[in-house]
Amino acid sequence: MMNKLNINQSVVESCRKYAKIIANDVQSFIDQHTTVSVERATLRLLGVDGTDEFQVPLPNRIVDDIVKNGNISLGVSTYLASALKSSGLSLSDFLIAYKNEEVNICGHEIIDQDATFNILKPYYDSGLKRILENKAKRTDFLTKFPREKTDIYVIVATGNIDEDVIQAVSAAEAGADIIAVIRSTGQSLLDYVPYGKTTEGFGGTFATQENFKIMRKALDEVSFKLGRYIYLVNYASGLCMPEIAAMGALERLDVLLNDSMYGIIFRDINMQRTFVDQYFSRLINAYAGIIINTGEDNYLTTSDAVEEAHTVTASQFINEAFAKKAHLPSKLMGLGHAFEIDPEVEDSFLLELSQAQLAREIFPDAPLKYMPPTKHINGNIFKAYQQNVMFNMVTTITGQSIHLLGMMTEAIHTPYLSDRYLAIKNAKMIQKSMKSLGDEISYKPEGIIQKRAVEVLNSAEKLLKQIAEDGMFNSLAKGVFAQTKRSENGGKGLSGVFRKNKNYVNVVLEKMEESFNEN
Amino acid sequence: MMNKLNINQSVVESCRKYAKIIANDVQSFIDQHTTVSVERATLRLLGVDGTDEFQVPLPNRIVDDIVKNGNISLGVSTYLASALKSSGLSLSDFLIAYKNEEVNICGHEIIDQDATFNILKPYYDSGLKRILENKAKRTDFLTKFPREKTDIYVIVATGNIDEDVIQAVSAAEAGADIIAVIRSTGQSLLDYVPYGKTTEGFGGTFATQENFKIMRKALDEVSFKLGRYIYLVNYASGLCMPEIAAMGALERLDVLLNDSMYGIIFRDINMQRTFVDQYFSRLINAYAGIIINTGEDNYLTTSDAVEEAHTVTASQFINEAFAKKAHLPSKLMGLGHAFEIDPEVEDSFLLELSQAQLAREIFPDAPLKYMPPTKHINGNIFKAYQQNVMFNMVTTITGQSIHLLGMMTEAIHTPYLSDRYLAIKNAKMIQKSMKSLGDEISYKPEGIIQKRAVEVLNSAEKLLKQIAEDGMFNSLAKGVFAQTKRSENGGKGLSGVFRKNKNYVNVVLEKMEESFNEN
Amino acid sequence: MKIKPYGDTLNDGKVQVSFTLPVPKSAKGIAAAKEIAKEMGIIDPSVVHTENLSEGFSFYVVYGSVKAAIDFDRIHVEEITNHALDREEIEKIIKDEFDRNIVFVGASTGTDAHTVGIDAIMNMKGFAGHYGLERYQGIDAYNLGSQVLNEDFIKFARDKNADVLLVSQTVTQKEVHLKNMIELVELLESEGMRDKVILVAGGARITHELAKELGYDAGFGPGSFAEDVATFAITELLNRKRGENNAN
Amino acid sequence: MKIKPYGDTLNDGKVQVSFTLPVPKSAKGIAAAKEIAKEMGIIDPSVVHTENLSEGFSFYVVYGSVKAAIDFDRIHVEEITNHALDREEIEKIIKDEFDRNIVFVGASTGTDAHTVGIDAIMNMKGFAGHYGLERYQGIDAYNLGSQVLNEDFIKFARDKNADVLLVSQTVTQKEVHLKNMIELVELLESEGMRDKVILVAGGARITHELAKELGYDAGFGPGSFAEDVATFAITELLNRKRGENNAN
Ligand code: B12
Ligand code: B12
Ligand SMILES: Cc1ncc(COP(=O)(O)O)c(C=O)c1O
Ligand SMILES: Cc1ncc(COP(=O)(O)O)c(C=O)c1O
Repeated sequence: MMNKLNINQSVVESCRKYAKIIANDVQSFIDQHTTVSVERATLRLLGVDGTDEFQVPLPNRIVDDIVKNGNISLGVSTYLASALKSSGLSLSDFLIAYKNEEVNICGHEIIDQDATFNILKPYYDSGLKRILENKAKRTDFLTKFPREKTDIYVIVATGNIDEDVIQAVSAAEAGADIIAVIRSTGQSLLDYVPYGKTTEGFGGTFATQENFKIMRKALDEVSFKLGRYIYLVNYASGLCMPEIAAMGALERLDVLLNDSMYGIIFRDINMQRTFVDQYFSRLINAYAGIIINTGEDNYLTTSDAVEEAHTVTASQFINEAFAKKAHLPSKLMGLGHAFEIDPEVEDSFLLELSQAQLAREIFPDAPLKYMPPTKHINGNIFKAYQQNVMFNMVTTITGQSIHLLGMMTEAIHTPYLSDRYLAIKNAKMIQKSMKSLGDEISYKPEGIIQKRAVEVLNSAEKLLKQIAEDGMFNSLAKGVFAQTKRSENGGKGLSGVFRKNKNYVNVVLEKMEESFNEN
Repeated sequence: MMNKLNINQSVVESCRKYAKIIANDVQSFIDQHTTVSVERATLRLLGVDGTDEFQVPLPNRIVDDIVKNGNISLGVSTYLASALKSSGLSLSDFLIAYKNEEVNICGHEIIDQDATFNILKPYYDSGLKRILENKAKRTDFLTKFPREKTDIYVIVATGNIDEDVIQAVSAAEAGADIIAVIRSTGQSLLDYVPYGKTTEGFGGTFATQENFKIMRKALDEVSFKLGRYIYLVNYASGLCMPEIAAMGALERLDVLLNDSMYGIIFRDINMQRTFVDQYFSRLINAYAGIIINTGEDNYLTTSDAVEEAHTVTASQFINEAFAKKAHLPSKLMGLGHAFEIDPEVEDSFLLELSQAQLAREIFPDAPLKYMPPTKHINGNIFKAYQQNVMFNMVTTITGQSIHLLGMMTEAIHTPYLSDRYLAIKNAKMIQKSMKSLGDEISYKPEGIIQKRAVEVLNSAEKLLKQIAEDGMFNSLAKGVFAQTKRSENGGKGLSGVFRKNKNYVNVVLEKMEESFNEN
Repeated sequence: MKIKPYGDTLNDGKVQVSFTLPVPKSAKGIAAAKEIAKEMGIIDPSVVHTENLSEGFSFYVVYGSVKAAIDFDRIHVEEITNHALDREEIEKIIKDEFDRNIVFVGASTGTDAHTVGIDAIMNMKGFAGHYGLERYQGIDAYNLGSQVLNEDFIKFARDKNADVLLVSQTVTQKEVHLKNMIELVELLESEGMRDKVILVAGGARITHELAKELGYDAGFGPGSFAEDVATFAITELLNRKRGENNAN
Repeated sequence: MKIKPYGDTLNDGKVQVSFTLPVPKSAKGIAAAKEIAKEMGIIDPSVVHTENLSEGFSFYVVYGSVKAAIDFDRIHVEEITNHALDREEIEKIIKDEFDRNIVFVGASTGTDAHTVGIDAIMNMKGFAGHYGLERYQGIDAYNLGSQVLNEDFIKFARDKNADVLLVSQTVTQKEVHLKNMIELVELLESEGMRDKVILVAGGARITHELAKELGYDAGFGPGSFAEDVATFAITELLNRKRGENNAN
């Protein structure tokens, strides 16, 4: 194994040990709870889709109905199965009747778990099958078109899915390997997923299943044309995390932003809600073979990147521990970090190199997601272009996996077509002209680079120990990450969290867990 | 001593040995010859300046007069002393009378060497004194304002000295340490130096003594203001190489472009002329404490930088050997090299790093002049800005001394004010953020970087051996540098070369040589 | 004084322009780029670079001289404060001139989740070595964080009897900030609170000009610090107080 | 088809502009920058950056939308050749159609010392994998190198009975290339040689349009190769030959 930094493996092990304690503790909470979004995601995976006449998505209408008129703690699976059984209708017929208010979801005789599985079998079988087919299709693509070590990742964010397609295809032609469609600014706080194709958004395009489909189709076409499989990314974190994961699995997204804490810290979403949601969404991703991306990079956009570097490392360990709980293998753990030190700091490049190398060595098999400078970018587009050169160098030297390109117009607007193109050319030039540099150089023993890595790792260990002692909920209340304090019962979405009844059933979740436990 | 490349010192010594053979051989030719420009420079250092009514500079008029009506092989010193003696006039009175055609320079009784020295003593004393005073003033400045390891060098080139001053002062304020005033395109082929202040030029400003003075004054002012001594640079190479050196010494230039072969290769100036001229001009520079810059970088603008890298190294050894002959200490030898490999070449950055480090290790005490990418720059200013980042990195990592900044508009125009400013900010960011990087990293034994250095050095040795065997003149005829072939009797300016008479005197040259031999 | 852009000679008018055209790279594309540059008032534009971005799109870099000369003396900008007081001065004024603490309420409003800007102004720690309002004696500073709905913002301000409202807006795409900022003014007016508070906006794309236009008292862009906004607010409060006193 | 610059939405007209103003950074400077942008037809320009370059000079980066829409179909450019022949084809035409070698004489003329461009076209080795004219059978290529005076150039061409003259011009500052290129045409005319040769110019800033304007038969810019100029010259020679035959 690579050990350019001379880090002490026993400290790494100790970090993992604390992270496991932290995750175990939260997981026992998770296992006892469900959320409206978990239930809606379950409905989606059973094949419930579409909206009612008021544009309310059916999964929302059904779950809200149960919350109001039934006992959601039993799980929507129970209610749906009961209703199907008692009405004798097929799912599709039931949904039509339900929309027409000819049948209810509640008020039927509640059936037991086994009966629920029995009745819903055709539906979850078909949902799970579709996901596995998508996974197989991705594997096919990847076999046909093997990838390089580092994937170039760019975003599109026009607000209009048709325009996004143009931009995405253009980026792919210019050399991008991964396209992320950024969401409209407000979406993560909506407690439903908008429906259908959309052409209006603010600073991003609504994540809808139809939009996923449209973009996937366009990217598949260009993938064939270029002989390179273009990954499609969207953002899960938010009030609908598991639903977006479900949609992503159904429409063959390849990567999902899916942090265990991002929503809590950066969107003030309730922590109970987020922890429960992240588990199911990650389970879906694990099942679908979707890479998750975590959001540690965001910490450094809020806090100082020199002082708070260790919080990134600590959080990576925690995200890893949660991901393991959700059965994600290392190769799907796109842990995040970022190049965010003020370039005015003397030897800042060395510190960045150290941190990036540290992440690489601690998580050798993870497809690390490395984020570009953003905070210390201003409207001087030439300077920004330079900062991106330096970032691209660290990426190349330390062999990061998912290389999210910086834009020279970062401080100005979401990228124009040419911004993205120039960013790709920038990265490509570094990749090519410095191809073997990482392999050629070694770092001075106990020099600035090595010392920094040791320091960051030790501080991370200390922080993890403290969090393990205090517990995750209390630690978030203390503001350990991004200096943002959140309370256990504060934030959005708490009212959508429910303690599971002992008769709770979630047919999809259980089938997925089962499939992992078989292996 | 630094040995990051594991180079074999015995090969370096062998290169020096061949270079010495080459230079010795040419020096014996040099010692037997003088040129019109050497003689005119001598006049200038004796205090002859100004033009006649037809704008012909007096040094030209006098030397041409002697060529036509006397025997220039005796040296202009002989003629001037003889005329002063026989006319009984002081130099200034003589010049007035001469301009008025009241006295001749020829036709007087030719006096001997001792008498020549006697009569010209007040004039060369005063010229040499002024040079030494300038040197002392520079030393003062440098003591008051010590320099960093790497000097940032930019050019101004508006064609108008007043506009140049604005640009130069602006650049100094932005952080430049060295300002070069580029010459007008045609000037190097003029066999005289234009006189007085000028405000029109093509792609550069005429090098005149008055322009030197104007710029020196402006830079001294800004030096005081900023607490940083700003070096002034001009270009000697051309048909008037020694005269420009003389003017530079009189006006306290700090650096002169002064290659032993540039004029031959790139301006098709006759090689006999150039070799004789370069000796005297470098002697003046040595006396005045002026750093010379050599032009090996130019080879790579014409030839391929991967294939012809060794010609740069070989030429550096030759330039060093010639410089030693002219009494230049290592600390005044600004040997040139450049970052000119096509960035599309895989691992090109490693090759550049290797070459720059090689130069640094072979010439540890020389203030190496490192030139930016130019050839593979196109009108994509963002790409160019990136290439300059990469160049700036190599400069910083390998600790080059004179850092000639690349411009993002290299392929478009001579720099605008903002181009220069942005270039300086680019370099400064690298210098600061990568300050200790060179010290922190080491290169893989027998890796790409080390291997390349060994290869280049070995090829340079082979080439030097060949040149030593063939002789310099024949080698230039073969086109060893920049794939440009020049013949011994071709090119411009041959008619200005003369074999010295055994009674030849050059009071300035001899006094200068004497001063070095004393030490 | 008439001024023009400056390349390397006074009044040469040199500018650099770049853009993309929705056509493939071609001689026609270059000619079109030149036309556009001419329409922009560039004399003799030089298309120094063109490159295909992808099928159907090409990129152009253009240099040239603009005709436009601006009469610099004629330009009048209303600068918010020509001279910011420092923290001690501000604290002293509050102590001397007011018999109570001044209440600032700030937030990143609407769907905007960017807090770094408003934090820079308000948080104890401040920004780039300039302490934030929370550190000021005599100031009660409430920072509500991000994604605060205008309704909630106003409610809080009313509860705290706020003197100064600080609104941060970072996301400006599709003019979402305008919509949100105007809505706030309307709500304040309908609540009869507009005249009772000093209403200040800030953010990377906010200018004083824009803020005034939208009915705010001031707008602060990049590089603003707590003392800038505090100076403005205190001066304005003083003026209003004196105005009231005079009116009595 | 009307086209406009493209940022992230068709016809949004987005352009990027940067320039320096001879005034210190200030709110007034920003306002002036905005004015200039408006004069350039930019609607609602956004000065996204300003910075002092030195005392008395400040730099601006501006983004915005231009009004100008260009009718792309209306643009007509005379392209030299829409399709260059390859070396073998050219050699075959010479062999088949002419009973002699075609003589090309090239140089970087005037004070211009840049040879890489003309070398790229003429030298055996060529450029970027495209062989130069010296390598072509049926072509006699004479490359006189750099800083060749127009007089010397013409004299040599006359001596060799040149069919095609290749002039390379790289330095364009203060329009020095125009002066030099025009002088050559005048000299050729006064020597009665203009109609007897195909006169071609090339260089980084040379366009076909410009060359035609100056009285040349063609102009070649960056990215030209030997086959481009040979195709043009041979085609033109053929046309002239046929023209003469017809006239007879
Ligand atoms: C950090 C950051 C984030 C962080 C925010 C973390 C946090 N806790 O705030 C995270 C990662 C969460 C984030 C998310 C998003 N971001 Co963001 N983000 C940035 C970034 C990199 C820096 C902003 C910043 O902190 N600047 C530093 C502060 C100190 O500067 P400032 O805000 O200008 O504040 C100063 C002044 O303006 C003024 N000021 C500011 N507010 C106020 C208020 C008052 C009253 C006063 C007096 C003064 C004042 O004083 C401050 C100090 O001088 C910028 C790009 C950039 N480099 O500018 C993008 C940027 C602002 N983000 C952008 C976008 C689009 C988003 C997203 C919408 C993307 C998406 N679709 O997911 C999301 C969602 C955010 C949302 N819902 O609003 C765009 C906005 C484009 C536009 N013009 O509309 C930008 C420009 C990036 C880009 N090019 O796309 N972002
Ligand atoms: C290499 C170079 C040099 C070398 C030249 C070496 C040599 N043997 O030629 C050296 C170092 C000697 C040099 C010196 C100078 N240079 Co110079 N140089 C360059 C540089 C870096 C590259 C030019 C080049 O070789 N390009 C590669 C070739 C292949 O491209 P090309 O010339 O465009 O040729 C192609 C086409 O245009 C076309 N073509 C060209 N000629 C012809 C002719 C015909 C008939 C046809 C069909 C086609 C054709 O085909 C070619 C292949 O596709 C440019 C900057 C740049 N990156 O462009 C500056 C540049 C051209 N130089 C410049 C200047 C000012 C100078 C100097 C005057 C500076 C000075 N004051 O000292 C000197 C003096 C030169 C003089 N008296 O002319 C400026 C010109 C500015 C302007 N627009 O006027 C430039 C743009 C740099 C700058 N930004 O200041 N230079
Ligand atoms: C992990 C993670 N999830 C989601 C997002 C985006 O979330 P939103 O749509 O709420 O802006 C980000 C932002 O960069 C992120 O890092
Ligand atoms: C050593 C040397 N001398 C002189 C010059 C400039 O000479 P000229 O004025 O002839 O262009 C250069 C060009 O870069 C050079 O490298």
